[in-house]
Amino acid sequence: MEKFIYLDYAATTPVRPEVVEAMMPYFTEKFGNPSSLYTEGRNARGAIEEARDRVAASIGAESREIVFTSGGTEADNFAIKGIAYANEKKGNHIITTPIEHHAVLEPCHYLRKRGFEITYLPVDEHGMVDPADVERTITGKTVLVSVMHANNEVGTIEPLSEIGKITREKGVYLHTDAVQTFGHIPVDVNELGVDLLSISAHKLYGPKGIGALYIRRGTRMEPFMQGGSQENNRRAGTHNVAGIIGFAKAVEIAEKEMVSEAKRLAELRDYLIRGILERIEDVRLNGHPTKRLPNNVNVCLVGAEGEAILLSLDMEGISSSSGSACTSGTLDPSHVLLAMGIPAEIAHSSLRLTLGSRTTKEDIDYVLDVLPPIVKRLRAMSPLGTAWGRK
Amino acid sequence: MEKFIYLDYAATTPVRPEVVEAMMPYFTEKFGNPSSLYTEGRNARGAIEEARDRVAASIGAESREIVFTSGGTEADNFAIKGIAYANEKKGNHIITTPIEHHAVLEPCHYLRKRGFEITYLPVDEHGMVDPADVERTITGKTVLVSVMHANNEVGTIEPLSEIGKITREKGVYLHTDAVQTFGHIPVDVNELGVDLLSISAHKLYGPKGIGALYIRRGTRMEPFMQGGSQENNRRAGTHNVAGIIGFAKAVEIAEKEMVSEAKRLAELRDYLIRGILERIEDVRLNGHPTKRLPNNVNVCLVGAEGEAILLSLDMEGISSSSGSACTSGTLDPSHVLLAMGIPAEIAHSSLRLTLGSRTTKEDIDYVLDVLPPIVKRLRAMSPLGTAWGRK
Amino acid sequence: MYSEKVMEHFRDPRNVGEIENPDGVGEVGNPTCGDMMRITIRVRDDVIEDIKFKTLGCGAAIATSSMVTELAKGMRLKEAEKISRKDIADALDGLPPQKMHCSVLAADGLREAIGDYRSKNGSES
Amino acid sequence: MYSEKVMEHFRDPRNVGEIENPDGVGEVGNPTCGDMMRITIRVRDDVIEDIKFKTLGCGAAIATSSMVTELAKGMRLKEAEKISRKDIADALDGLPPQKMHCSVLAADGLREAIGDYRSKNGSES
Ligand SMILES: Cc1ncc(COP(=O)(O)O)c(C=O)c1O
Ligand SMILES: Cc1ncc(COP(=O)(O)O)c(C=O)c1O
Repeated sequence: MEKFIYLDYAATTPVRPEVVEAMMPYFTEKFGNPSSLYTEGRNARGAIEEARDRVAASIGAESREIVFTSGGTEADNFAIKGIAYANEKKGNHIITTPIEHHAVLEPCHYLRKRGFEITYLPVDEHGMVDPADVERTITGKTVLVSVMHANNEVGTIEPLSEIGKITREKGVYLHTDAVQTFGHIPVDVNELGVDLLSISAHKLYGPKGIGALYIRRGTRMEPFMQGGSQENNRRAGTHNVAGIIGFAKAVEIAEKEMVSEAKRLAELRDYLIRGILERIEDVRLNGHPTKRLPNNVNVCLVGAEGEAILLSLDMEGISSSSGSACTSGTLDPSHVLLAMGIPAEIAHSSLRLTLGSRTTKEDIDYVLDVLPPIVKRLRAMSPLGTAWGRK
Repeated sequence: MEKFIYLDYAATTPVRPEVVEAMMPYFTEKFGNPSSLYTEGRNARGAIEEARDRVAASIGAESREIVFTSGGTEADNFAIKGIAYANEKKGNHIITTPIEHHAVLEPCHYLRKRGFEITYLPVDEHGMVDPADVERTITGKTVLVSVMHANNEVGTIEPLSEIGKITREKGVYLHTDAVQTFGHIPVDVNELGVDLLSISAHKLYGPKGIGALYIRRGTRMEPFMQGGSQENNRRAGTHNVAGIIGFAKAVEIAEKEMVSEAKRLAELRDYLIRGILERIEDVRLNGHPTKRLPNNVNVCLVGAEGEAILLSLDMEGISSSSGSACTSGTLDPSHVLLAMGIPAEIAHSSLRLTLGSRTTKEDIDYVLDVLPPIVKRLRAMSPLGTAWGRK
Repeated sequence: MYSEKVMEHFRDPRNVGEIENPDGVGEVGNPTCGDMMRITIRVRDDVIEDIKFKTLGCGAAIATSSMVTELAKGMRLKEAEKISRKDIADALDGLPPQKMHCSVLAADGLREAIGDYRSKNGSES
Repeated sequence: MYSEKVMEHFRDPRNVGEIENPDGVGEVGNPTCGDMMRITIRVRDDVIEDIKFKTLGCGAAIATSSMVTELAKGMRLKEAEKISRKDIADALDGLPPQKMHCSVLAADGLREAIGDYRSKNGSES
């Protein structure tokens, strides 16, 4: 059999067999529409309400504060636009960071064209936001602060609780994109002090196309998806019942395994980082050295280009990701790396390896065997060699 | 075994076993993110592009004109808001009908609060739009006409081709909500002359939570879901790969069976309608007598209340739907029936039975046995009896 | 959605019908709203000796009608008058929020019937 | 995304390296954009006798570099100069639309190298 070492768990995860099993009955037998009044509809409704209870409890929320969406992107769009439009009379100022996922950045960018003002908080070289900057930036016109819980590229975990204290004091809504943390490290809406929180099932071994937005009770919000009266009139559209059931099952398993799995992965992560730093010259670790997701490794392999590294790894059966321009579909390398002050020529050499349930120490050893010669070959092919990478 | 006769196929359908089977590998094995560059990502991408080809071909569209969404509701929101905002400079006038699904009505209602003018075309007693009214209503400020292909409550099929000729001549975009027709009767974007067309998988034995919007090449559109660069920057969010694959499989089967199944269902439909009219007094058939969906029966059982009928049928193992206020979650009965000129007191007595793949003649006979005594009992319990129902 | 109790009263409503020559009649609701109820009572010594209803309406309307007659039967008028929408809903193990108006109908119907009896008999509460 | 041909050239690029004492050198791109290429040629009787490249860049950049050297090797300068971005892409069985700029780099690199040779040797095309 060909080698297949998946190290892109931050992009998406395989659905767990138990999750698929939980979903199955809802395709063919229990296929009722939860909005229908007869037995099959009521059964489907009962099932999604149980799922809602499970998801809510896992983040310390009340069930009615959970609205199911088609994924993290919808949750982010819903949060940003929903707050902005519903609170226009109060103000038109939104504070966010330059390292957010595009699902937050693009709605903000869009709102700017529609008369909103967006402030991007600075981040340090590790991609960390300073809560003091949040405090300083809030004005009487600020309606929303949106800071992600952990960054999807470099894994840095942001000081949400501190930010939450400030936004509460100032009476400004706080949204966090917890797509990368939920199911992997503890997420509690009250500890974080957030009013809105986005999550997505396919990042925690659930199905793609289902997610949720937590909306704190009393939050002034406008719906994003309009139509039928589903989700208490907050999100229209026939419920993706099987998806919701699968999401809840994934949450149930994640809760059980989170602590031990985070520990296991953090050890493998550190082993991988150490190995790369030892075996390859001119490497830069991106993201915070300690306040980072347990499964995230992100390095710049200076003097090689990210997509070329990725393709070379793929040829060896390893799946990875890069922030080079060539992988982003634009001409610029990762906006996250640039915001952290990394020069473009170095950002192009970034490689992200994210670990997960199937990752073993043998996999990491294999990567450590295979990666150095790849980098060496690409550097040798470069007109610059490695010379320019050196200080 | 208890009886289970599902007659609410217009609300949702069971997923076909072949569809579930086609989806299965995309949960656990072929779980790659189609946006990823390595082998697993490319394979997933290849699979969804094949699915896109299939869906596109089935409505006479080009593949790149299909954008996958989370369902019919998103497709409708996307179409209405996407056209409105992108063409604001041209005009602020939208034409639609009062019998659209809420997924069209609510976005229009919302846009009205944001400075758009909405004209609702009249419909006749069968729920039919007159194309001449479209022609008469278009002004220099009209940017969009949205008329559904067939109505989900009463099954009336609208004269889209005629409307399409008019909108083309006048250079106005035409959207149709084909959620109820796609997979059941022929849908061809060129024959209909539409620029945008909404479809949803769960109405044709595919999974819930996946749909698509057809967008004619060259149409000036704004994205609805913003974020990553998926779907050619037209719809952000990680692809629901399994859902898309299931959708395409459902389309494949529907194409094969459509002609014979439509014929089979139309016969059962007419048999059911005749049976009800023969066995129950004071019944009114709602919707067009001939230009109606092959699987739709909608009647007012004057003098009985819809939810009570629905619950009584459910107690006999029959799933149905009603346009009574009590089932709509509001105080008013079906907006569709009211728009057709049916008085509220009669609209409250509506019952919809929609047939599908598992429906047999025996089922219909059972309904015809069970329904008359239910109506009789409810009428006997009413303080009005049936007296007021009579002219 | 509905509790088992509601469904039981919907399936098998108590006291359906009309009392001939009733001592009091209450009629509330109208068909345009989809809900209509007619309660007839027979009163002996300020006690509701018999009570019957006819209702056009949804499951909750029928169940609350049935429940209100069951609650009121044998009660003194003074107490029967105090039956609240919450009493009815509670007796049915709760009603979905959007259905609470149906239980108003039932309470109102009973109160109207008692009022009608009083106005005919000149007694005041 | 990439054709088999692109992957083959990426996996096993032809003519990697640098000619010592080359007759012409072309350097295009810059590391800030992520793509950089250096082509060296040896010319004999107006024919590209040998050609080598070094490239820093993505899969397409490396494959197009490799392909341009393969196409140009043994060609008269006049013809080599005419190698277009489309020629290179076609020879690779196509490139994804967003990658077309990489094949520009390769064509430009070759043209620069030929120009460099000409300017040193005073010959004009
Ligand atoms: C931080 C973050 N936010 C949002 C998203 C978008 O979520 P989804 O893929 O469910 O649309 C992702 C992943 O794609 C993510 O990593
Ligand atoms: C005519 C019509 N439009 C739109 C929708 C909404 O589609 P979905 O349930 O996929 O959101 C439906 C069904 O619910 C429908 O019948």
